[in-house]
Amino acid sequence: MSEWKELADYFRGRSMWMLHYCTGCGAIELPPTMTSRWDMERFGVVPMATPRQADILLITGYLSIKSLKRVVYTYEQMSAPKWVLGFGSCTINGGIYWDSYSVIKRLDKYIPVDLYIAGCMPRPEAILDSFVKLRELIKKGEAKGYEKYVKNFEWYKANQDKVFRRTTPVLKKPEEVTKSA
Amino acid sequence: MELRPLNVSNTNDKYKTYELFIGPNHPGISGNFSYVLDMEGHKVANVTPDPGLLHRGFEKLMERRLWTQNLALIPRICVPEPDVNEVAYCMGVEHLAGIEIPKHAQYIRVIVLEMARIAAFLFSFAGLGGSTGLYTAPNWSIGDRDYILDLFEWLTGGRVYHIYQYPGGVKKDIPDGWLDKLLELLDYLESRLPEYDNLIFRNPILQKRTKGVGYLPAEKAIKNGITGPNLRASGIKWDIRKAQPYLVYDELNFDIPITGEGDAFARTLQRRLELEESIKILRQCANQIPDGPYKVKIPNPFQFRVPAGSYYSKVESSKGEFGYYIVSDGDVKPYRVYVRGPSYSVGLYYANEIMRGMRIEDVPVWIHTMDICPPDFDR
Amino acid sequence: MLKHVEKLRGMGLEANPLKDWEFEVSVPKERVAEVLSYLKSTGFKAFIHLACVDWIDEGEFELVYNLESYEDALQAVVKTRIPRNNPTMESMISIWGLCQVYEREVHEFFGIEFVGNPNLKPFFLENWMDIPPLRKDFNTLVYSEELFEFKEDETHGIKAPKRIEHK
Amino acid sequence: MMFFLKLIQSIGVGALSISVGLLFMGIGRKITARIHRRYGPPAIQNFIDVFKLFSKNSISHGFAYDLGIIAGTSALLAAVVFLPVGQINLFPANSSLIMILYLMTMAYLGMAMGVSSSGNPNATIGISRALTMMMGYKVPFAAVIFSVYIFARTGSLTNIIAAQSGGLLNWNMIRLPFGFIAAEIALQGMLGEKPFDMAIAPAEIASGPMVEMSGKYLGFGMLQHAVGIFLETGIMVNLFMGGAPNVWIFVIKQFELFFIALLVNAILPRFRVEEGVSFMWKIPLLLGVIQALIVVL
Amino acid sequence: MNSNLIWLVFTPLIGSAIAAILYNYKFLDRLITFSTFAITLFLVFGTHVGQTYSMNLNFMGRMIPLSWNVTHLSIFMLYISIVFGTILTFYSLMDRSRMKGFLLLLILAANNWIFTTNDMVGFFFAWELMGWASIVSVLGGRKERKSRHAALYYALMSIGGSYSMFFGLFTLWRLTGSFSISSNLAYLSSIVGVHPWWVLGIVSLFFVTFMIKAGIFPFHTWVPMAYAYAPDTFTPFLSAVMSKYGIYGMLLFLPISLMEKGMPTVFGLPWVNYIFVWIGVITAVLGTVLAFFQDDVKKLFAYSSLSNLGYIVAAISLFTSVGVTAGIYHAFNHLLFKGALFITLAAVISRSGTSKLSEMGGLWKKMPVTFFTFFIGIASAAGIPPFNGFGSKWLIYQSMIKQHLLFATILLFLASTGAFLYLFKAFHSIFLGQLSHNYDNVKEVPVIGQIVEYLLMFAMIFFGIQPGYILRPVGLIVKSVGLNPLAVMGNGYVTGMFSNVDMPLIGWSLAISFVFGFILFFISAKHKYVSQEDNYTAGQIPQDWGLTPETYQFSWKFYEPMEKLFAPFYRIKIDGFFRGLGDWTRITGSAVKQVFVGNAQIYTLFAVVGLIILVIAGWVA
Repeated sequence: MSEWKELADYFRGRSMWMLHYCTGCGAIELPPTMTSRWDMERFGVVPMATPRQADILLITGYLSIKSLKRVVYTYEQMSAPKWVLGFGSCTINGGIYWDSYSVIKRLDKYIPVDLYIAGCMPRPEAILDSFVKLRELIKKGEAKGYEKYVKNFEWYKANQDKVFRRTTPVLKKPEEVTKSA
Repeated sequence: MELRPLNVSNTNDKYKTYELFIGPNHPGISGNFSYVLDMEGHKVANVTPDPGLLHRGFEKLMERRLWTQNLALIPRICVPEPDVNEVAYCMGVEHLAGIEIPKHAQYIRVIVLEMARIAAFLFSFAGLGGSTGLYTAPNWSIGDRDYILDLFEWLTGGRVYHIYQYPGGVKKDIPDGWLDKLLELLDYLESRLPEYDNLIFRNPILQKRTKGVGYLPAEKAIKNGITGPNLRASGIKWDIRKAQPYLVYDELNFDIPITGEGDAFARTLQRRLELEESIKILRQCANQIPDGPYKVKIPNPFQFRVPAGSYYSKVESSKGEFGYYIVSDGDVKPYRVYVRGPSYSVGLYYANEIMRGMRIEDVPVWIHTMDICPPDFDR
Repeated sequence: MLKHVEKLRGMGLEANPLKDWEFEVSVPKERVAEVLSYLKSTGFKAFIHLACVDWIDEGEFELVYNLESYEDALQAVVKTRIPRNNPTMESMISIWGLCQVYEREVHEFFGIEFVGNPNLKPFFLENWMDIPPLRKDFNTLVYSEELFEFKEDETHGIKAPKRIEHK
Repeated sequence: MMFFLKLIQSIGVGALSISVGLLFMGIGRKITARIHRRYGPPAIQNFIDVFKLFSKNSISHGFAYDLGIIAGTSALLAAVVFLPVGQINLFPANSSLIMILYLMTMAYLGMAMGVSSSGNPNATIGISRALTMMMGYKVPFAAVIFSVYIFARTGSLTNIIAAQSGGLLNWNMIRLPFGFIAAEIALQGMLGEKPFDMAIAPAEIASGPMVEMSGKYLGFGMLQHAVGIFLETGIMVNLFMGGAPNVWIFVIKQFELFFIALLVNAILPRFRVEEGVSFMWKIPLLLGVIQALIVVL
Repeated sequence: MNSNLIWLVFTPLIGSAIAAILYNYKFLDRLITFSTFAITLFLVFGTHVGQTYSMNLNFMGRMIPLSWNVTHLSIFMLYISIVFGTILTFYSLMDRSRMKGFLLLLILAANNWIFTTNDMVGFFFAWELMGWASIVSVLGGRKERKSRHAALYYALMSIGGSYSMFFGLFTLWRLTGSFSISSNLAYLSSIVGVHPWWVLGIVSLFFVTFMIKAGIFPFHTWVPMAYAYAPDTFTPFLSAVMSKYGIYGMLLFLPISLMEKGMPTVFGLPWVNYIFVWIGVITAVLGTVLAFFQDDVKKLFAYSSLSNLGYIVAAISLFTSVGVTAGIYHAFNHLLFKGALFITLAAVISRSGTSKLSEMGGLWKKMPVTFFTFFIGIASAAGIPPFNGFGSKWLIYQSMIKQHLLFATILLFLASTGAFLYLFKAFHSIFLGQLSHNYDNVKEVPVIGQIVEYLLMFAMIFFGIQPGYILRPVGLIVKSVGLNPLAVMGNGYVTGMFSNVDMPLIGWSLAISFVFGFILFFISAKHKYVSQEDNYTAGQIPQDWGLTPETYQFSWKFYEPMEKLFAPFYRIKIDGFFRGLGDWTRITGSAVKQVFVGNAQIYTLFAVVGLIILVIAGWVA
């Protein structure tokens, strides 16, 4: 049985279908990665149209709250095994939008991220490198974000709900806030 | 959670219309943006744009940063063509602060702007190719765009976000040999143009798919605040570079081609013709660029106070008029910056009108030929 | 251009040229529609943008309408001020249908009511409950600290959610 | 005994059709990549993809969905055993061309049933387009079938191959040139290559019928496409290129046809659906009718 | 012994009388209808080819000889119609629609009479009885107003047909002095070489009647109205059985070969036959094209019936051995699959309460047996092997290609592909897609209905893979009209002109590949079932947009791009004349309605008018 798993993991690593969801400005580096200059199809990575078909969810940069809600929905529509690549520094700590009221700061509080690509924005080489790294992680059986999500679903859900389902204003007393700034 | 009422079209029969979501996670949309279409059969009955998926609160963040700190922030407003943001912002700041920048720097700015324009045009060909299924077009044009990005990298150190402009000039001078390389690249691009013509513009099926799609008459274009190549494709001869010249555009010799049919094909052709003009401008710049300083000295950023006042500075980008309305109260930070993106009126308002009755096939073609760039209205 | 400025001055308005092709005119709130229709009739057919500035110290919002004339290659900036404690404004959608989206945005970010605009539903923001974010008294840093807890420093491991008490 | 022999042979033909189809798809990706000025994936990429898909979890919208998707592949596999493949001709008495075409319709029906039971309008628009396009290419192909039936005085592929024996000049490709061109254009539509791939247009309807397919369902879809390529090019080889003395030559002939389809695919965008159909009803149908008239008169 | 032919007619009449008395006891009424059908079926078992019977009837002082004669064709038709009728009445035991049993039994009496009679008077009376009984049956539809219009229009067309037949019959009687069909046909055959135009004229008078009954172009206009607004359980009978009366009539007259002398031929066919082939082809294409855009499911299938009858007419008009075999075979197949489809439609409509395609969807979850019956039905109708529709379609193509009828063949292919399109449209809109919450409480049909559905499924598969059971009797018919029957080798083969098809082999091949498909399906990674709301919405959360299943279901204007394609078709307003006629009927009808209120009166009025016309015709004679 484990041989089967290994074999399956080998094939998964060689054929990673990516969901081309332009969540942020990093999406501008994806067309060069996909097309003739860098050609990620060499690695078996193909852009897919819908979450149903995809293995990788590439979060290409910052996520506004509105976007995050859709990303979480999309992520839950993908079927396991699935992986998330956090792309660019915005997914790590909010990047240049660290003080924005609209952009989330840490992606892995809301969905499990298997691999981060640092940089603003990462070059196509970095993206390709991340695919190779992810392949290795899959082969080693270390990229198990989707299992983590199932196991810690409540934690993730609580974090998500805190952002999505507010029923009271975040800043209760605007006067005080103004003074402290 | 707020429940939006369903937009049922004039048929008032919920069985006859159905919802189709174009975006955010859809190959047919450019960027993270969404149109919710009420469809009747294969035709669109009603459109609800759903922006804000890329909203970052730029205008708020800029009020919190120093005048020069903002330079790192603003390129991210329009991703396919970030340099127009930098130039427009710097021009606005310079106008308010009364700084006159040297000729050399002005030429460099024009070179950067025109290169960015070519890159954006190549990107828009890719969009058209992708939306009609001609996948050779994106592969070629984005591949060629990358040569421009290489030159940018050499010049500025960044492939996409250059952060190269600075109030008072540019950050550093042109490296040795860069201009020769630029001329070489222009020759290469020119040699590629016939191939694009054969692949895209002389392709009978592509002509069939784009001719007559999203017809935009001139009065409607003006009324709906449409600018740039889309306006010119409707037959209005309006280009800020000619009409209200900034930088050194009045010293350069170039034409404004007008196609005038106002449909999707004309809009693409318009970009193709303007691409040639941009190559012409770049050649002139590379040959005429005078020697001199590349910047004037400005004070320490922490001391850099811009006199109180307000100014609307605008730049002709590949998508239309890109403007920054900058208000200063004499502090080290801007008091208010308003960004006017060219896609705003097209993507959020005019879409409602034009998409009604449009076939679903034509929707992505329309989106891509209008070159709607969601980040510039989400900000 | 000067003839426009003269004409506007003749209407009893404060108008002054800014640049070769640009002039600004300050209009009281009630006369905005009149001035805009006048300008539209004299060639300023393109509506470029509507911006809002929050002058918190003066207790006023400033609305900036920006128009362009393609025939004469001119730009007109029409400014008006409305009180901050009762921010209502007449909607301009009868002059430019386009104003609908601009006004909707200003309504969302500044909380200005536009009388006559049929659709002022949330636009860019979803489920927003605090004061409109582009007002000067909205503090984005505190807001994001409260909501996103980005300062806590934990490793990639999963930890129990931290409770945040609103002060 | 006979039954088991035929059964094993049929499984062999089925396996051959799947492997050849997947290999063609892989080589096709490579060739397309070269036209795009790319390097392209390895030629066996599609095998990897299919294995991965079958090892991936998936979602389903109910048994109609399962049944439809399985029927899509199975019916094509059931049809492929009746196709003479080189020297392998399992049921020589039973290779009626129209029967094979109608059996293929079962596959379309199954696939269409599966994907539209998911209830996604994107998929349904795709199906609506695919069926409309089917009406486009079936009609010129009918004209071609007419000419071949009259010309060869038989409707069995076995006999049609036999009638073309004796060198290149006896091939229907040479004898019925207009019919061949018409069938070639119809083949482009049957294979679902551009400019007739409006059914799966990703930019418009998010890859159409495939929109809800995940994991093994997509794997079945891929197998169906592979068998479809084999079957459709195989019919063309038997109809116009005189079949083949052995499997290798058969596959090479199939690849020639597929290669032409690929080249056309790479340089053309897709039609609107009614434009595609009216194109089919103009040029190929005209050619087919001219051919039929030549044969009849 | 031979008198059982009389009983074939009288048993249903007696049953009808009893049913009419028990009209108010719904279940008893239906039970009697069913048992009468069953008894009649039993009587048919006792009938054999060559049976004859004759008697004289005293009518207004004139002795009218009535005679019966059982041929291969009539016994074939008797069997298929009565077996189907029995199944249908069994199904309608549980039905709540307003079909009237006594009328159906009247039609049954007429049915048996038409198929067995050998005299024209009997034929005419039976035809009239059948016509009027069916017209009144149509009146009981779900939408009263529309049914009334449909019935009026149908009645008008029927009256036209009756005149035509009456004049033909009368002319023949004047010529020969005999009412016997067989001797009259023999007479016509003998003089066709001498007076071809006379013969043609007389035959065409009859053909108009038959074409009206079968709904052949240009007399097809009543079909969609009557089928759509008839009671749901009557439509199967209307479509499956009653349309075949026209085909039966045509088959009676076709053996009068017009090829003999002096007649020009086209492609080796007498030009009259050639014209009829084209009429068939036009009907087939027209039915298909009109069916694309229907939203009323019964109308859609009405046009589908039209299209199939076009096939049959085109095939039998060739009058070659393959053509006639294919035609009769297709008539049987059409009876089976269209009967099955209309029965499932009756089930769906009675459960969902609507016949609009755009308002249904996703019903497979609620009605799985009906779903499978419908699936096999459309697979048969689309001619997919190994189901029963394939063999006959395949033979029809071959017979057409054999005659080198290029354009007709291409058009038939077009109609066949088009059939697949509209069938799938109906399939999708009813059973697939999103299930509206309105139908959350819909249940499968009761056990009786399910039994019938299983039976029909079995029949469609059985006659698909064992076509020999039908092709043999069809071969006898073909032989009896003087053509060479098609060779039938075993029960599983369909022997065509260009190639053979082994249907069980196809069945095996499909079954085995399905087994492999299922094995692959179950050994590969697991799947989970999700609700229909969990669907790709491009990342948008559907609840935020107030999405409900019916607003995520695409079935309205399903083939919209084709409207553009077929725009030239619609410019030819062939239906305009008939639509005008229909309007005129409606106006007259409403004028009449002001005098006579109610259904029965209108029927009486038309009966009286028809009778008066008949009497006047008698005086003139």
